[in-house]
Amino acid sequence: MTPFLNGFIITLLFLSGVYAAAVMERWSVTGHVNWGGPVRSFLLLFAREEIKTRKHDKVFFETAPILFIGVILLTISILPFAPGSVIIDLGTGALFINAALVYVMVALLMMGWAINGVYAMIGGWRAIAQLIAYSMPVVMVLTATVMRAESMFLTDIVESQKGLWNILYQPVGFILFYISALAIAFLPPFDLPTAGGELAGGVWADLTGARKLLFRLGRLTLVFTVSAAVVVLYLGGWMGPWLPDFVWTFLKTLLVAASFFAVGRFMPRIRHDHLLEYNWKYGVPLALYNIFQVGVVLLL
Amino acid sequence: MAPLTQYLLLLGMGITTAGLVWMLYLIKQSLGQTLDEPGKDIPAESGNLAPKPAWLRYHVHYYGYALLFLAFDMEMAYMYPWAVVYREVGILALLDMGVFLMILFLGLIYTWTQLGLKRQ
Amino acid sequence: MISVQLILLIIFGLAAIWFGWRVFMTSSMVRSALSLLGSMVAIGILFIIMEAEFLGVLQIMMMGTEMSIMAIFMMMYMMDPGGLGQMDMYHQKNISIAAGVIVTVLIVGAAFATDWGTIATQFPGPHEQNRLLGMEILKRSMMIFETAGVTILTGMIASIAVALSIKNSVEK
Amino acid sequence: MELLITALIIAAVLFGIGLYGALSQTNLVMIMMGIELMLGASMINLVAFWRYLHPEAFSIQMFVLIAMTVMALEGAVGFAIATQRFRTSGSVEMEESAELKG
Repeated sequence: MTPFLNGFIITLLFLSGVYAAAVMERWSVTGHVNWGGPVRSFLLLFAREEIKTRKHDKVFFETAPILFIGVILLTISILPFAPGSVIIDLGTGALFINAALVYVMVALLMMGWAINGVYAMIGGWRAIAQLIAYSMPVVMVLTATVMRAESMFLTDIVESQKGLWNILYQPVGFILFYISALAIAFLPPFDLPTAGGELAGGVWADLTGARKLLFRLGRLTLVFTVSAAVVVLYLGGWMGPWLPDFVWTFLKTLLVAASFFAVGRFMPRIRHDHLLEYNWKYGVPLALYNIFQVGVVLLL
Repeated sequence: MAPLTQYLLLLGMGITTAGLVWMLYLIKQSLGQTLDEPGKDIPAESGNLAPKPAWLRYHVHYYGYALLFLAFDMEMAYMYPWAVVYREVGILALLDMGVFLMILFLGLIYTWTQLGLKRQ
Repeated sequence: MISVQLILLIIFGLAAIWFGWRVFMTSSMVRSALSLLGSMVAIGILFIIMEAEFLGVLQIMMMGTEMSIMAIFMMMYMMDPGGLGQMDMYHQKNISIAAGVIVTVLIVGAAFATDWGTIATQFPGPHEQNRLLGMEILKRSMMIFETAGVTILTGMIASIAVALSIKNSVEK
Repeated sequence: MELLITALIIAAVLFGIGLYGALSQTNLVMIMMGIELMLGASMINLVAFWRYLHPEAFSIQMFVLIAMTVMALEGAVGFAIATQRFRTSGSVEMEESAELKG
């Protein structure tokens, strides 16, 4: 494939994936599938006036949305859709995913501080609590996939799953990564920074207009990105019979994103101290066990 | 692709994103100004008007985890290169990292016994 | 010859210096913590530009968490984290400026005075680097790596013991 | 050559700023920020030496990892001391810590 066609296909897949995620998010809230909904809410937010809170921190108020959406786009650019269809195949891809997604939470902290409102500020700290909670298990399970592939190239990690997908090879790792992916994207059971019910919207509470639009768009992109990461790392990426390879990646990604939203519909929100406690008391030992298991199986 | 080209591409993507966001801001600005109404710019606080700026001293309840995390986090710096060569080296690598992780796990257990793993 | 690498090095070096300068020039605590984050990220990008990709990405990742934790600790301990009161938090300012300038000039002088010999042109690519670093950890620097583990354990125990002991004894 | 010199100059300036911060600030957490800047500058130097002088010596990269570890541990222990000082005396200003003098 020529690079131009390649980039075109990736952009198209990406845009349609984000649109589908938007439709699914509405479905997870209202229970109806409404294909025109995202367009309407886009126009609504685009036309709405921009209210800036009094005495906001100007620098962070302007840069936080850019940082938020920027790091997510950088992450999607290193995830492979098919052997040839990857914008940048980075030599430290598996680490880069983790490094970029840390900055999602930093952006939330910045925005929470910038607004100068109590709810937003508490939302910002909870973002860091969530980061502390999920970061360790994510790193450890990512290492286990790297161990199997003997390389940090994401394409190599997909190739290493040729015989057996990682979801079967390291089921504990998959479960931990799946839960952590929900926490990375701050989706409903773990939507502490932006909790609608108890924090009145948290970090997003006082945003209107373009900044709210950017955060909503960034969140949808983030959901698509982490689903794609789950597919690449655990569900065999582009592998599958009959269909072209990028179609397989896309379908699996949509399936994972749908499951994310479906889980959020039926789960109660978890308190941030409980999240920290469960992750450190059970998540870290389980991740260690996962590494040990993968290590022993690899040596046999 | 040469590594430096890749990094330039990443940089270009970042700059493009920033440019697009800036264009969005410009378009928004050209569409109209915000009306200046009393009480509009005060952050939401459950119906009341927030009396003071929110930049005060707060107690952050998870600082025990934060301290543990700062130290525990460093383990990943050694784990990634280790994972890349794991198969090549074999049983020696497993033992090495086993010892290393056991040492760190002792720290986790110590924190647990010192009641660090709860809301402070 | 002015290469792309040199231009990038200068741009991000200036960014690192500017952010580093902002750390001490603002009275808003969270701003200074996040400026330090900016400086550290710029240092990480410098590593990446110098083609030590693993170290660069690692630096960017570690500092993201570390500096945001620093920001929340700032909010816990400072009287005025927003910098609304414009408090003066300096002492011995002139001596410090003199020390900083003298040390900088000395190091720059040393950098210019030294004969650095030939510059290497051949170096391993990113993946090869990861592999070789892993080999270094497991073969030659194995004891250093285990010692680092013990150091981390010591740091963990020290910090937890210092931070929580009085609190626990009061609660019991 | 100019690449190496540039990197060294950047590191020198950062080191100077860090030293200025560590000496002039009265606040424990701000002093730690100065120290972290100095460590960051030394890491730039190490990476520049690795890349431009000895690309085959991976003990230099190992050294950078150790420096990063020191940075994180310095952060953890520093925050712990700050917590303790804040709990016992209600502030982290270092000028008020005169009772620590020998």
